[in-house]
Amino acid sequence: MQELINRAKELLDDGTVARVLGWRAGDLPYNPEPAYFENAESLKDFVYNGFCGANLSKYMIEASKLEGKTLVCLKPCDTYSFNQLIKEHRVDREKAYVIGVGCKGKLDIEKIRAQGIKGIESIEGAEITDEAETLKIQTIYGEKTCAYSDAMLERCHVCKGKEHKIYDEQIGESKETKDGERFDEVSRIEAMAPAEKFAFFKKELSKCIRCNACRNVCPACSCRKCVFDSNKFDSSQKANVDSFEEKMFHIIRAFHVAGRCTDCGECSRVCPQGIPLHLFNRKFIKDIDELYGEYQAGDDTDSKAPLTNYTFEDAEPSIVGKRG
Amino acid sequence: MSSKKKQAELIEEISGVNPLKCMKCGKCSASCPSYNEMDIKPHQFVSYVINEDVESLVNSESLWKCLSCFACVERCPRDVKPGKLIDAARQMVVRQRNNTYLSPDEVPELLDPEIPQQLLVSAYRRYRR
Amino acid sequence: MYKIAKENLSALFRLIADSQELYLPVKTAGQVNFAAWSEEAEVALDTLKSVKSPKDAFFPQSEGLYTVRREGRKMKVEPESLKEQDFVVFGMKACDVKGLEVLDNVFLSDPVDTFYAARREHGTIVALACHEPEESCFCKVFGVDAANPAADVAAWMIEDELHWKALTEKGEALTEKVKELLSDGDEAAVETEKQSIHNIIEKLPYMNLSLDGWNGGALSEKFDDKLWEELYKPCLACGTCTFVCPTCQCYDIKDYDTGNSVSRYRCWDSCMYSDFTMMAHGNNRTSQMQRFRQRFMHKLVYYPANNDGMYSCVGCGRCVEKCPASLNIVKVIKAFQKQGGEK
Amino acid sequence: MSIEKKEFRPKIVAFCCNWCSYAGADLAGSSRLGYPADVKIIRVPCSCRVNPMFILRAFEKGADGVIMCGCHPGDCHYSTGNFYARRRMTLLFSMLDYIGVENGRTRVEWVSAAEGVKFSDTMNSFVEKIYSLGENVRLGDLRCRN
Amino acid sequence: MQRIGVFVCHCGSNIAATVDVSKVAEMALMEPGVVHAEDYQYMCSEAGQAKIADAIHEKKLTGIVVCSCSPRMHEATFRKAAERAGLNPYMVEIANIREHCSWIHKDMEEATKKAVILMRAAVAKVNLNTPLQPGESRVTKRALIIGGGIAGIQTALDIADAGYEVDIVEKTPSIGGRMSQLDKTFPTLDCSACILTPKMVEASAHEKIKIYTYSEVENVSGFVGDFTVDIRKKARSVDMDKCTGCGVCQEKCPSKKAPSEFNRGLNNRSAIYTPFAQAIPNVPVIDREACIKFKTGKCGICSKVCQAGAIDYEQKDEIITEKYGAIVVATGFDTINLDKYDEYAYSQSKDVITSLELERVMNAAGPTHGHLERLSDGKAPKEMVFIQCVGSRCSDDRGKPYCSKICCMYTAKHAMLIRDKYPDVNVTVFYIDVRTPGKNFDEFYRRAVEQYGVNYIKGQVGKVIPQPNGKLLVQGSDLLDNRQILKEADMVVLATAIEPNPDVRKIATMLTASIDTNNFLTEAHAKLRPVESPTAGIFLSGVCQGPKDIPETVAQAGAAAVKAIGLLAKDKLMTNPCTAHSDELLCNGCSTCENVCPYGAITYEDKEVNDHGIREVRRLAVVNSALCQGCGACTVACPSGAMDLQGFSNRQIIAEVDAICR
Repeated sequence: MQELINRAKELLDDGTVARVLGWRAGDLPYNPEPAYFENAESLKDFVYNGFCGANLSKYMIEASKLEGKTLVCLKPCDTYSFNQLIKEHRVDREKAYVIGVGCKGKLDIEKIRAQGIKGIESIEGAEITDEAETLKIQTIYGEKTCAYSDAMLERCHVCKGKEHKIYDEQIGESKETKDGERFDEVSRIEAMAPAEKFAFFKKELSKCIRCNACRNVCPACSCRKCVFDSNKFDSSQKANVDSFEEKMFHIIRAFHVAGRCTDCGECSRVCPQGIPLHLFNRKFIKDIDELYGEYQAGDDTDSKAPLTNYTFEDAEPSIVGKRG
Repeated sequence: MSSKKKQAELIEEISGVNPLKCMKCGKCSASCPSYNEMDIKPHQFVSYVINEDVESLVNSESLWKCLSCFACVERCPRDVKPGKLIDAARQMVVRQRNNTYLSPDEVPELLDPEIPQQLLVSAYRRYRR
Repeated sequence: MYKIAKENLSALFRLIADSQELYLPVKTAGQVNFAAWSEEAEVALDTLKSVKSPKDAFFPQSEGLYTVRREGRKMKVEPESLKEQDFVVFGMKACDVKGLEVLDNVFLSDPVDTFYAARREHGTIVALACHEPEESCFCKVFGVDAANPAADVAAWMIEDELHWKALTEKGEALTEKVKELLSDGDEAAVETEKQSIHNIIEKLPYMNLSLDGWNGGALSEKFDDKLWEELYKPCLACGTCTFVCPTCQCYDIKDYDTGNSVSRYRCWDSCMYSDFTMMAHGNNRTSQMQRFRQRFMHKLVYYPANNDGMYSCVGCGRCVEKCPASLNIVKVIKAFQKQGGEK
Repeated sequence: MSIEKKEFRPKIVAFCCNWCSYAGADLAGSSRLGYPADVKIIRVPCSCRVNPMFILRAFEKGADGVIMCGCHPGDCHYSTGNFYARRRMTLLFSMLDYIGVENGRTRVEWVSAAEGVKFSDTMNSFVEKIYSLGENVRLGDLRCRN
Repeated sequence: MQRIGVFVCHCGSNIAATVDVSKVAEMALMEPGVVHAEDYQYMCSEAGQAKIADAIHEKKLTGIVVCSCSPRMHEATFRKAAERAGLNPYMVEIANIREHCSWIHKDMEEATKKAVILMRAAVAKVNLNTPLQPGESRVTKRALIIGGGIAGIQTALDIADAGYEVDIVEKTPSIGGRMSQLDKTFPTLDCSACILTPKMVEASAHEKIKIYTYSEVENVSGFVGDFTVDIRKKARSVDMDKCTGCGVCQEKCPSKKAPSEFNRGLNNRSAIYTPFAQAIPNVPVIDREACIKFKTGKCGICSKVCQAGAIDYEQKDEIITEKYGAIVVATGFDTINLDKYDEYAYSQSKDVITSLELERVMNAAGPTHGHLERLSDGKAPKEMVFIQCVGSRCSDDRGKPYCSKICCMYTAKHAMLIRDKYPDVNVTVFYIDVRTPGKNFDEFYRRAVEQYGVNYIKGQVGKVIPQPNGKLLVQGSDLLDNRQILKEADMVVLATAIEPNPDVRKIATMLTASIDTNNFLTEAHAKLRPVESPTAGIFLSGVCQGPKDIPETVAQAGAAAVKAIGLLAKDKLMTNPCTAHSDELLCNGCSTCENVCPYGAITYEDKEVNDHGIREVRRLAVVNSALCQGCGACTVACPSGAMDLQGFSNRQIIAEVDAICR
């Protein structure tokens, strides 16, 4: 982290960048917030640790409008989103100085809480340079421990890899955290009977409070005004009525980002109700891979997206019933 | 449904051929090595099936004269495959004869140097699946 | 003072639910929220904070107001009926109860919101003291005593027994109804529990949060502060903070065309949303900074200005836990405090 | 809940492209090839005009089945429209199937202007399927039931 | 709020017999916005239209719903009627209660119910209709003809004679096409060159016609009336202005081993060549693949012998960009590849030839100087066999499913000519059917049989077996005699199926003209618009649209010309107003819509917008409404809903959905 701060200072000092987009230490051990730093002095609050899960690429939409370059810290998975935003002309590559930062898996405070750990005062082992496999957590109810990997976000267990897809320079080592297959859960649901599938999603989606956090955090949901906020489709409902609205919203949202979603997992990370929203996006990714050939959004900035492409021999929609 | 119609449909089912696709070009008869031995010529097979006269086809010389060389099948421009039709008629007879199929192990014993090479090749083609 | 053994709680719930609706913390797909009790429901009384606050029980996230039907070429308006049955909300925390006080000030003052009033009238609250408060809690800062919930019935979970004390007439009535299941409680044990809770509260990290300078009179000083320009930046403009908050009371009114009729309903709105208070001429808050500022100014300045200095934050800490960008009211207060210190 | 049992008459929306399928439906009409009156056709310029929002909207408002018809792939009046539509619908239907909505409620069929028979056959078989599935309870909005 | 009038047509009894039309009208009055409803016997009649006009005036209608037959039938009629009455034509919607209702349902109650719902959907849509104005686009008064065969030449001449400029782009070094390769033409047996050459000369001399030979269309953009076309003029290596066409270069060229395309590879030509003597332009090209100078750098003989100094080895391909108002496709045909028909021994014997090759053999300028001889040994044949339908009428993947149409006639022609010139040669034709619908066609065929003694045998040939003695054993069957035939022949001629020029797929893609499964260009309507492509401004001439003979080709060429002239004669075109439109305040500038637009109608511009007080420069999608054809692909691709289609807007379609589902 110190290396990152030093480099940021250098780049601020020599005028290469006008600001740094990173994370500011929070007032609790686990709540750093995305923040801009405009001078060397302010960087004293800069932090980069296991709780810096936020994908900063979406902030670059606004940062691209500012004067001068913005240094942005992107984890390997964030770089896919950044590429995708370049492809869609939503960020300006020239306005960004990308530092690919290392990552050893990001932590999910909810997973720590789920283990009954509460009253947290401090957490040791979340530092990015730490080799620690275990988090030591001091609470008002005594000291607790938690394996690092047990506290990791779901997305890190199916990590796309350590490679930064785009960067100006790289700082820090990354660690292999993948220990699961990302389509396993989707396959499990696919194998369910229709009634069971329906019950599963009904239960999950009935929790939705329409807070729009999933949409607002999503780097693919970069619309200035979402269709669900405009009256273009006469769809501007924002009530949760536990009947249709949530399904409509989540299906359409997943559809709108289909072929554009890089599977960065932010939607699931931010959902206050812990709805596994990535299951929608991954279903589309899995279908696209299976039907139209493997495609990873954000791998590059110029490939044709699956939904703006076609072949004469594409599968017919009836394949859905035939696959079983 | 009359038994005649049933038989004709059975032929179509076994052979997988739609006899109505035939445009009566005669290329099958032109290709057939057994043409002169046959009483019903390959291009006529189709009309026998269409006219639901499978009986005559079954009782014909042609039924056993066809070598299953499949020249007609290969060359038929309309995908009608008269060879498959006659083969289907033959299968019908075989099925009626109480499932007396030839098992593969019995084949070597039955081989006879006199058997025309073409028949052997045809047999392999016929039974390759 | 009564008590009931933990293993008899289901019998208690069954008994209450026999005659009225019962809402309590229920775990669904891994998350705890207030929901109607049923035999199958996984009741989660141990959970300190439900994701959404229980204000839902009195001010639902969406509720019908009236329905308009066409009869030939005429219109017929059918108003939604008000709540007529009694119901019990079980397991609210002191902060949530205080949150209702904030809502009362809004909805029960003139003009009275009849939907809300009817629910308040028919609702009986059994509040549970917070056995183990957590680091995100700061209710004490707003004068809430987590050990002493001020509801119809106050309850304490002490080891394997729930202690029960009716505080109001409604509470007494409910107690009467379920008396058969209750036995005499242990005042001393409750006092010990309260003391232990107070001890924990003193150790919480936010205990020393100072509200100096935040009051109804601070309007222009705070409104014009440059600090907002910095603070709002990580905000995603989602509605998480408002929708989990026990005191947020803004709603939107919308129409839903069912094909056969038009239902007018209201649903929670969030000041973080771009269409918040959208009017025919447009919106008077055009930037996210303005909307962000609105939320905190409302809680800490505008509301106190209109309600005798009462803040519309109760320190439940839900926003601290749930904000996707790790922003929250505490950080805002601290940022101003720090700036004040540096000046 | 009222217990009175009404005969189930499904609501079926058919999106037909102007150039092929709508004309195919016209041909079915002029050839007097019947299909159940439960089917109502909406004319769109091309199958690629059919937004998934329309399909979900139909279900929301109480449709029991939605079918989309377009020109055969390769014959699109706009040359490529139905190729995009094909991918969109495949993914959408797959998603609906994934969340447990009966797959038979959605269908895409390519019907040319000359295929009046196919149009009527398609509608007959689709309606039959919807009858066998019964009322759409999984996707409809409860508010639309009264 | 609209003021909508609903007009329910009885269509005699076509609708009224199954739909209670007065009930539909009565129910219409219940719908929001409807201020007038009536039913009438024939809404499309003059009296019916007058009723609409009266109601527009009296009730001050702003929108019209006609419940009648398919909009494909009378939408235009009612729109015009509304327009005459002063209403914007796009405020009219049709509820199709005939084809989609009365004609397919029997039960009156059920059909009436459905008609009411269809009416409601149309009313719901009209409530959201807005008046639309067609745009105007100008017409470039020049036509492009792709292909310089007889079809292209005839179309060019007809258009040019009407006074418009025409450019012909021809891929080969000379115009003339397939017809220039033919020896005689049926059924009159005229010499093909004698009737074609004057046309070629006329075209080349015409002041309005410009010919680009050895050139190809590289790129097409734009739309009806205003196409922009890039033409690649391939390097000829000969300066067309200097060359006198003396031919010395071709004589002296030492490289004479390149197969002659014109003679179907039956003999060779020099590396610098004109395809045939009457070529237009009479300027040779250097085949750089075959030229020694280009291959080794040494030689340069042609340059030395050229008195005019026309040889230019440095010449490069040149791209010419030109504007056109109309484009005529006349890309013609080729014979199919016979690799898959090994039973006819085409690849095994030089004496098995295609009919087109026989044309060259019979031609005085051909490889045998017009003598009928075997290409293997030069001997005169005694027995000739013609096999019909080689690759035509095939339902498998070896051939073509269609009838090539011209083979029966040209085979009769060949048989006749051979019997006439070489009476001692026996000619046998194996046929499946002899198809001779055409003026004097059957008479022509009968002459071959009756007068010239050509032996016609009904029955396809199964196999042609080359014999060790050089003869060809033809195994066929005579279906009428029910006997198999084994016939020794000296030459076998295959009536090979024809297929559209393989380049046509590429060209069709550039033009966004649709193409069928056999690569024939699709006409806008099989019966009523046979020479127009569904893509506006593209016309079809000759075999690119379907098999045809010369007279038919010339007739269609003229028809295509007339259609093109009809377009060029206009100064301005009205454009379809039902085009896509982007809402500037919602557009993200993400380019998704651009990626799915088949017409290249969407571009991006940096524009300043005022978004509720926020002024900023944004990258925004801009639709060129003249290019947009209104398919709507972009509207669905657009995630924010910024892109919408006028006349079929999101809200309109949703209103229809709602109306149907309620």
